[in-house]
Amino acid sequence: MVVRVQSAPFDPAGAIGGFATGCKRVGAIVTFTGIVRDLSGSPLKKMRIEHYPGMTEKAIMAMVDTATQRWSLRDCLVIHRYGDLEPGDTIMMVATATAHRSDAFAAAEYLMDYLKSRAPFWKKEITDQGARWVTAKDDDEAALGRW
Amino acid sequence: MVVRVQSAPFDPAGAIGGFATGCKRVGAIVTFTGIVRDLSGSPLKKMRIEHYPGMTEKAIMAMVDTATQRWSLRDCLVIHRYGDLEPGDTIMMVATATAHRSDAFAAAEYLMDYLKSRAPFWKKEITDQGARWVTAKDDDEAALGRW
Amino acid sequence: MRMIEVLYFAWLRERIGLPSETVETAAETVADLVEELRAREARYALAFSDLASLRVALDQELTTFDAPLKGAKEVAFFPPMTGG
Amino acid sequence: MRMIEVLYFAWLRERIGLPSETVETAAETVADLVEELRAREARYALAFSDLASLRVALDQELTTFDAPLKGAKEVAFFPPMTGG
Repeated sequence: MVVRVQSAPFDPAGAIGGFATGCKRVGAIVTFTGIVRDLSGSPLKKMRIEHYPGMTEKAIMAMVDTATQRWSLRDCLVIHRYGDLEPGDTIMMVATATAHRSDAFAAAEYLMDYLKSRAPFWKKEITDQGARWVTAKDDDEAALGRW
Repeated sequence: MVVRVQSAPFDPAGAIGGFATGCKRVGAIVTFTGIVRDLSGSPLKKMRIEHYPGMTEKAIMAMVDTATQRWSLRDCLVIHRYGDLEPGDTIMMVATATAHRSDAFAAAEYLMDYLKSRAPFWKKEITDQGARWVTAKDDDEAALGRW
Repeated sequence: MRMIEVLYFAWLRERIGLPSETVETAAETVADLVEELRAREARYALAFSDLASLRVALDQELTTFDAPLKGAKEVAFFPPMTGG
Repeated sequence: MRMIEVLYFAWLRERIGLPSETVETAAETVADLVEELRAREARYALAFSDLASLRVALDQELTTFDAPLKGAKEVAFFPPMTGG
């Protein structure tokens, strides 16, 4: 179980390859990769991600522990960046390894839902028109209800 | 949208990297990788996968078309092997790329459920005790009901 | 009477002992064709003894046993699929 | 009276104008501490005008505004998170 919170860019394919190589007696691996894209009307120049050092790692590790128990994870990797990112950059990734496919999917979706709304990150979009904080969506909060 | 049915081994991390590089204006990529593991009591020596050449590619492409419409896929990759595989070998992978994360997850799970029960592959487990055809699970058939 | 290519997969192929054969048939539906095959030899009768455990495709499209053969060139019989 | 480290993130940090400060407080609960902060200056009153749009963590654990401060060393205020 590895959690990395970093400003440095990373190569998701390389991280997935390393993760898969380290997994033994596993039948299913699910990965999610989140990428910066243009959400706003005016073209996005930067996505600035602020976080709460210390709490971020603890909060994510607690989610990973819950997922590990609940879906019998054999292994799990979470990488999340902070700092200034550009459109097309990878923001974060999650990888889950299990015996059965449905567990790998459920654990990855659970982690994504919780990372969205319970990990202390805040996104700010910077365009030619100025900067604005991304507001949390009601949908994202509601998504937690299914777990 | 790429569907590959092949006997040759492939590197899932490399395939994921190539897939991600080719995706433009995408916010979410989900991948599933299926790996041969010991399912039976006696140690598995080989997993032999038979398929129906021609129908396999058509059936998978039809699933990909349905998923593309339903979840607005920007891109999709399916690779499935046939022939003799050993424990630890990658059997198959699915990758979906979308604007929103929930679509990428749903499309990948849909494709997995349909590949399990509607793509013409048949698995045979070969152990020291002999060989046996893997039987389809009621759960796998039931999983189609949710779509 | 007309000719149709018949394919068998997985344990059905093993029980019948061949992967495919060209069959001369007067069958109107898949079920009629199965009856003709069953009547041939014991290994066919055994292989097709439980249709609930079999699936069928006409010209590479999944269908049901009551489907008409019409102009199909290829019919395939096999157990439930185990892909993924 | 005791000392507690107070952290602000995202737009709350921008409105208050600093990322953290050490505060001397007699507050029993998070809500009491918010009242003390609001009373300080207009920018605090403005920043904390709508608690429904804010979240709070005590010693890096999410909690609620009615939580007792007890021996907490660090309290953090921030808007709803937007990770992932």
